[in-house]
Amino acid sequence: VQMAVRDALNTAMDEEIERDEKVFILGEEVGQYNGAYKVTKGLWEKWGDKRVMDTPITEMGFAGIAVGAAMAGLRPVCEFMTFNFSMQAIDQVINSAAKTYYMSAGQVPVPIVFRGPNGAAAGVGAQHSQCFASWYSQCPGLIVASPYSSEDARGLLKAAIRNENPVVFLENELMYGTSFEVSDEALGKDFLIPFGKAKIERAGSHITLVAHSKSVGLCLEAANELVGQGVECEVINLRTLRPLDDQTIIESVMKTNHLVTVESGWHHCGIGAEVVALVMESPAFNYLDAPVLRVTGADVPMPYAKSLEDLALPQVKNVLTAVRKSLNIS
Amino acid sequence: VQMAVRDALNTAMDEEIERDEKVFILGEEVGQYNGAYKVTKGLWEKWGDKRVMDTPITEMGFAGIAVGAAMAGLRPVCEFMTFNFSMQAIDQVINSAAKTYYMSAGQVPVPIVFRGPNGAAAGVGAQHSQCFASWYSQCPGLIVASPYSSEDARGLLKAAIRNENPVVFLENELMYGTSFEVSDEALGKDFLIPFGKAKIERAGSHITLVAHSKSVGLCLEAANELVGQGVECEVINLRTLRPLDDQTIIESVMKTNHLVTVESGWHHCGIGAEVVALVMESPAFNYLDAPVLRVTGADVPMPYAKSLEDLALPQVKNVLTAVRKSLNIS
Amino acid sequence: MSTEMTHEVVPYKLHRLEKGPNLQVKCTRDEALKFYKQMRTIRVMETTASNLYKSKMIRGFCHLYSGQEAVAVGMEASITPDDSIITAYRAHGWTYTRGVSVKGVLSELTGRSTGCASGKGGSMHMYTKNFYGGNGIVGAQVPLGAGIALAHRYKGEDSVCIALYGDGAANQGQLFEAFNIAKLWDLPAIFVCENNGFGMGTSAERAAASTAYYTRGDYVPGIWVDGMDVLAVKEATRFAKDYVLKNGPILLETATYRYHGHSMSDPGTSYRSRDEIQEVRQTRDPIGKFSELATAAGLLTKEEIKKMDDEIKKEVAAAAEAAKTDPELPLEELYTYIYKNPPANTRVRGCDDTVWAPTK
Amino acid sequence: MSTEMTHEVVPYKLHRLEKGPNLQVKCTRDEALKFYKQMRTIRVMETTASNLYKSKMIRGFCHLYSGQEAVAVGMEASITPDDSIITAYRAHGWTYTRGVSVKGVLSELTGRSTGCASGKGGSMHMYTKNFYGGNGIVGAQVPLGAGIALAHRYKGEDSVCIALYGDGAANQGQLFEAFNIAKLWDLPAIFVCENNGFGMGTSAERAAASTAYYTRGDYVPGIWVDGMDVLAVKEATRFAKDYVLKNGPILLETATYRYHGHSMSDPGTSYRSRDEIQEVRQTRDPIGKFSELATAAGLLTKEEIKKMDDEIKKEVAAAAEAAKTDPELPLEELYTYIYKNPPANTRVRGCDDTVWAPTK
Ligand SMILES: Cc1ncc(C[n+]2csc(CCOP(=O)(O)OP(=O)(O)O)c2C)c(N)n1
Ligand SMILES: Cc1ncc(C[n+]2csc(CCOP(=O)(O)OP(=O)(O)O)c2C)c(N)n1
Ligand SMILES: [Mg+2]
Ligand SMILES: [Mg+2]
Repeated sequence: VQMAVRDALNTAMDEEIERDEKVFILGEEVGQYNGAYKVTKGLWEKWGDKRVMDTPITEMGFAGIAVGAAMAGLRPVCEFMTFNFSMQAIDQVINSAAKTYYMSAGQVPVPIVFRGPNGAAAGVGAQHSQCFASWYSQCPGLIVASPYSSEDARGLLKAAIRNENPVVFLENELMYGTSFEVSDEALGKDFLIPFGKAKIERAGSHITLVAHSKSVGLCLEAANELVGQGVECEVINLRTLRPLDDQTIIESVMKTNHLVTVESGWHHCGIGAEVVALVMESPAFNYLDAPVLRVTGADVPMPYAKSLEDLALPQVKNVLTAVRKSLNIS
Repeated sequence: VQMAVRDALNTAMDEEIERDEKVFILGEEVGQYNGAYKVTKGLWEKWGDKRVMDTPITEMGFAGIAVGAAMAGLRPVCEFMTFNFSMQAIDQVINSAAKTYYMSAGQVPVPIVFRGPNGAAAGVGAQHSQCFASWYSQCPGLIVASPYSSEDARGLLKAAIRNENPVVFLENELMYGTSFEVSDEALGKDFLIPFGKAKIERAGSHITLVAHSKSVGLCLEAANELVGQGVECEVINLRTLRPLDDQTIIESVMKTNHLVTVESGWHHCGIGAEVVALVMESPAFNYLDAPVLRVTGADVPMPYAKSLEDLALPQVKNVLTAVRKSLNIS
Repeated sequence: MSTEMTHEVVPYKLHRLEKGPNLQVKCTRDEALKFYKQMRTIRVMETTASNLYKSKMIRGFCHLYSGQEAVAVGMEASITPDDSIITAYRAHGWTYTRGVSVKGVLSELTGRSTGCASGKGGSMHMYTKNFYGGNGIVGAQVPLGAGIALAHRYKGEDSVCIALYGDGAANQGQLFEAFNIAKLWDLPAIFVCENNGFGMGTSAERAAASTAYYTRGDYVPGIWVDGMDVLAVKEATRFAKDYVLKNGPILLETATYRYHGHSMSDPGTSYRSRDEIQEVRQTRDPIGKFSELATAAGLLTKEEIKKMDDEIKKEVAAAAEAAKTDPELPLEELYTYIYKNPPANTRVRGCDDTVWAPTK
Repeated sequence: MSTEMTHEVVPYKLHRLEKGPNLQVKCTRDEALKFYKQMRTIRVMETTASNLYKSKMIRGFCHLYSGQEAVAVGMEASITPDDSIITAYRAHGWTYTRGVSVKGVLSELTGRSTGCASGKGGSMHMYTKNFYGGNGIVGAQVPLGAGIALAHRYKGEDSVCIALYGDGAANQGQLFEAFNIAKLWDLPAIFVCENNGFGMGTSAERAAASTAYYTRGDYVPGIWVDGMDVLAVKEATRFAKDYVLKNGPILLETATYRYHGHSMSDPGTSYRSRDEIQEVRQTRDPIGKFSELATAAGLLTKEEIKKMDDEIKKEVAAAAEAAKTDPELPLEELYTYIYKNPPANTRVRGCDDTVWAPTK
């Protein structure tokens, strides 16, 4: 069947609320308003105030409350209306959620999910368009997931809610309405995608494209275009940014000898940089026939105007440029 | 003359307060208490309440006030007692300070310096030991400086205070008491170090070591040890993390054909990763005789116990290991 | 025709104040003309923005100010261009009263180079002299405003800063941090809660344990004022400016209402009834009420009003036309204004490593 | 010997409460023995920590609780082990009253594997059952505490959470966010401001526009209580626990004092006089005052007290000895407890790429 990413997330939460009475959702407008982007639609009506809690616009406060509840044994799903606003609460995510299990030498686990849309939406300007993939994935103690498809969304979110650790779950607003074919297996109530395992979305032998979230789609589009040129791309959907599945990347590069990374965040200390560095430090280095190239968001705050915004975000043509440069074709 | 890093910072601020009446310092304990780490010692006594303002323990509030004052034409130097606490205020740094000049298409510049100790001190545990080098340097609109020596500290801080843009200035508590020989030139009231220019602390032909802050010292120590083995290291002190001086790195690598990066922050999407990626994308890639290796903080929250803490932070022996691996010597 | 009227406002509520603003507020004919014109212009501009949004000329968020016009117009009436203002993303009205033309606002909304931020800012991020935005982060503008007030005092100016926030924002912790510092340092800051009853889909009561926003500064004195009455707002602002220059911060709560949804994508009717909106429009509308008052007092005639309405319509329509057809910035401007005075040879990286653009 | 005494406490100050805790507080002999012993143990433990710090056995920060003992001991007396507590970095006393042995505390301070966090946490980060730290970020523990209170209510337990913070922390915005949500949701949270007069080198007056901390919750009722009187604290806590289970949050301000500097590196005498400290020690010391009271009432004898003092000294000395000599964790434990239940083959990267350690 076809399922939109929004519904994949919604059903995952619905089922996990049903499965474990410790699971609840909190955040701004998640309840009576059905979510700013309707991801939690119907859940408040179905489950009521105890399991779906509307909060005031006070991210530090409600994120802290969610973390405290997790320390005390509940399993909160804390929605940030967008991850841009998670900056207000980032100390609670990093210092309270990620580090406490270690500081307490295992006495205080913090099973919590922080989720919401990450990165650029459309026409929302510089303060509402930042990608936090690299910041969060830098921090040990956190698991960071970044789904692309509906299957990813369902399997990773269910896994996140059942995990014993704090999980940062980076969605993409522009993907909420996108539908994907979903397998029967993925519709199962216990469909879990393991963290730290990337998915090869498309096998290929000439070049490896590594991406996460919406950028996986760019890679697949580019791959389709390149077929005409006789180029077979292998497209890797990272799914998890921490832990990163270095094995899958390395094996692919040893096969294709070429690598391009694609992400919509800024390049500087981005996910692409980490992928480049891990490949460098791996046996794959000697298999590289060309330098790894990064496709990323432009190094600017996000402008509002459409034409500039388009230019600030990676497009299929940037992927094509990088692939052609790597393969030295035109 | 010899000068401690603390005094270099202190004299830089003192002189800039004198030079420009728009310059003032604010932060927790910066005034009457002379600074938690005595970096602002004597300044309140000399300049009074108008130029040196003690604030309550409310980072978001006073950082926001500082940014507002900068927007309205002042030149605040905003001290975070440590950068760990800047997480409370990071939204004001990123969304208000870094992005406003762009969002306003040049109408509202934000000349402000955020400074304070960054990274691990000694025995202060997981919540007080984080390195924010890669987070801040990811964001366009910010300049990020990370001095190593007293000369760096003076010249970069004075340049930061005179700059028209928001500057994140990452000091290191463990270096405050360290003295360096300082040139006459560096004692001049107008001694400014330009951003985006790295310093070759030590020339060498066999391998390039790139570092910032305290890690530069590790590299120099390692370089000294390696001389005995006939290895001449070129040690690059980055000084600025945004903009990064790619040219100096690239040229060095083209000469030495080997590169190791050293930093005390976590590896994942760290400064080392960015250096690796930029070298990959540069002409230097073809000059690499071995993969670039990263020396970084261990991938753990910082433990308190001394022996574990030592192991969590890069030491000279890690640099030696990486250099030897790169050069394939033992 | 009369040249002045006196109007009795709905009583203020006072917090930690012995004495408040005057209940009797005078208004001259010139003022009446100005207030009406400004309020009506904002209203028509916002309706036009709504239409531009529906025709997909405006993208992303678009938060309209309709219903709240009396706050911006009344406050501006008691300050000077040397005083400063900062507000949140619901910024169109304020941008206009601060001196940006309707065209400057609408073109910004459509992302044109002729917009007041050249199309880089958009709906939420507009600026002009002594107007510091347009901030998209709920609450962040309040410490910023305190900092702008600090700058006025630091430079020895007799100016104040007005920092505006919503009822939803009123619970944000950084406000309380700013209040505390502003009070400790006696900053000339007027903190203004524009209480329009809702933060997105959440009513004030569901978000705040105390909805007496004018008291939420605790040790900061506060005034509740009828935010649908331009004269009450004007008088309260006069009082507040005088007060803060002498005593440090004050807090105003302006009771108002927003007619549209939170942003254009919100129909705005799932959390309140159409009747509620209709009733406010009929009984409390700031423009309707003011024009009744002014015509009844013989300050303005119906014909004058009609004439103004026609002129405004024309002006806004012309601005909308320009906003539709003016060009966006040339693409190379993506890379400009990231840093002020960047070194001459600075290059900015684009989306792949073949793009390194000059900047300025 | 008597078996019970009644003590009249310094009057509480009430905020938004009709009725407060009792002014007359009873104390049995068993309680007296326990309170004295606990307070004295904390005092001796902290003095010992101070010495261990000076001999460089303790590193980094070390925030001592001496002077504030009556708060921890008094509060514990009115709650059960099923209730929860969270505090800031000044955590040694609380860790002890929550049930960790002196050795567990001191060994944590010296970073030993026998410490209550195996040496991973250190002075600021101690934990045990229903004790959630030891948080190093000023103010962060307050929303966490509200969340723990939420968990109690969610699980249908009749337990409360006490969240403690200092006078310096009292200005942090996230407290006000937590107060608001706690009040909206009627959470069983007791928010406690331990007002010891200073946040580092800054006196309460220099940091807060209002130092009436018991009123700073605004719509949250509050009580000022003499924090140097263990019985006053006990009674106020009894009242508060009862109150919050029925009505939602309450705020207590406990007026207390810290004898040492902020942390061991602060001599603590640049921002206050030695005389001031001396005077508090002589006139308000919680242990001195309580033992006078208890001996005067015939609840305890001087000899008993002397005997307890000797025993405590011995216990703490033995603990200190262990804290000096117990081993630190083996090095491979650097890599453990990052994640709960990591996949079997997980490896953690060390400081260079030749180190990939197993974890659990
Ligand atoms: C920190 C932060 N959290 C959440 C949002 C999303 N958001 C934008 S406006 C808004 C509602 C604000 O309501 P209010 O303060 O009453 O202002 P109004 O929209 O009524 O003018 C929310 C939740 C945001 N922009 N910033
Ligand atoms: C967010 C944050 N800012 C600053 C600090 C540094 N700091 C640690 S304790 C402290 C003083 C706190 O004073 P108070 O709340 O009164 O507690 P007390 O130390 O008196 O127990 C400061 C400024 C910190 N740990 N966290
Ligand atoms: Mg509102
Ligand atoms: Mg204190």
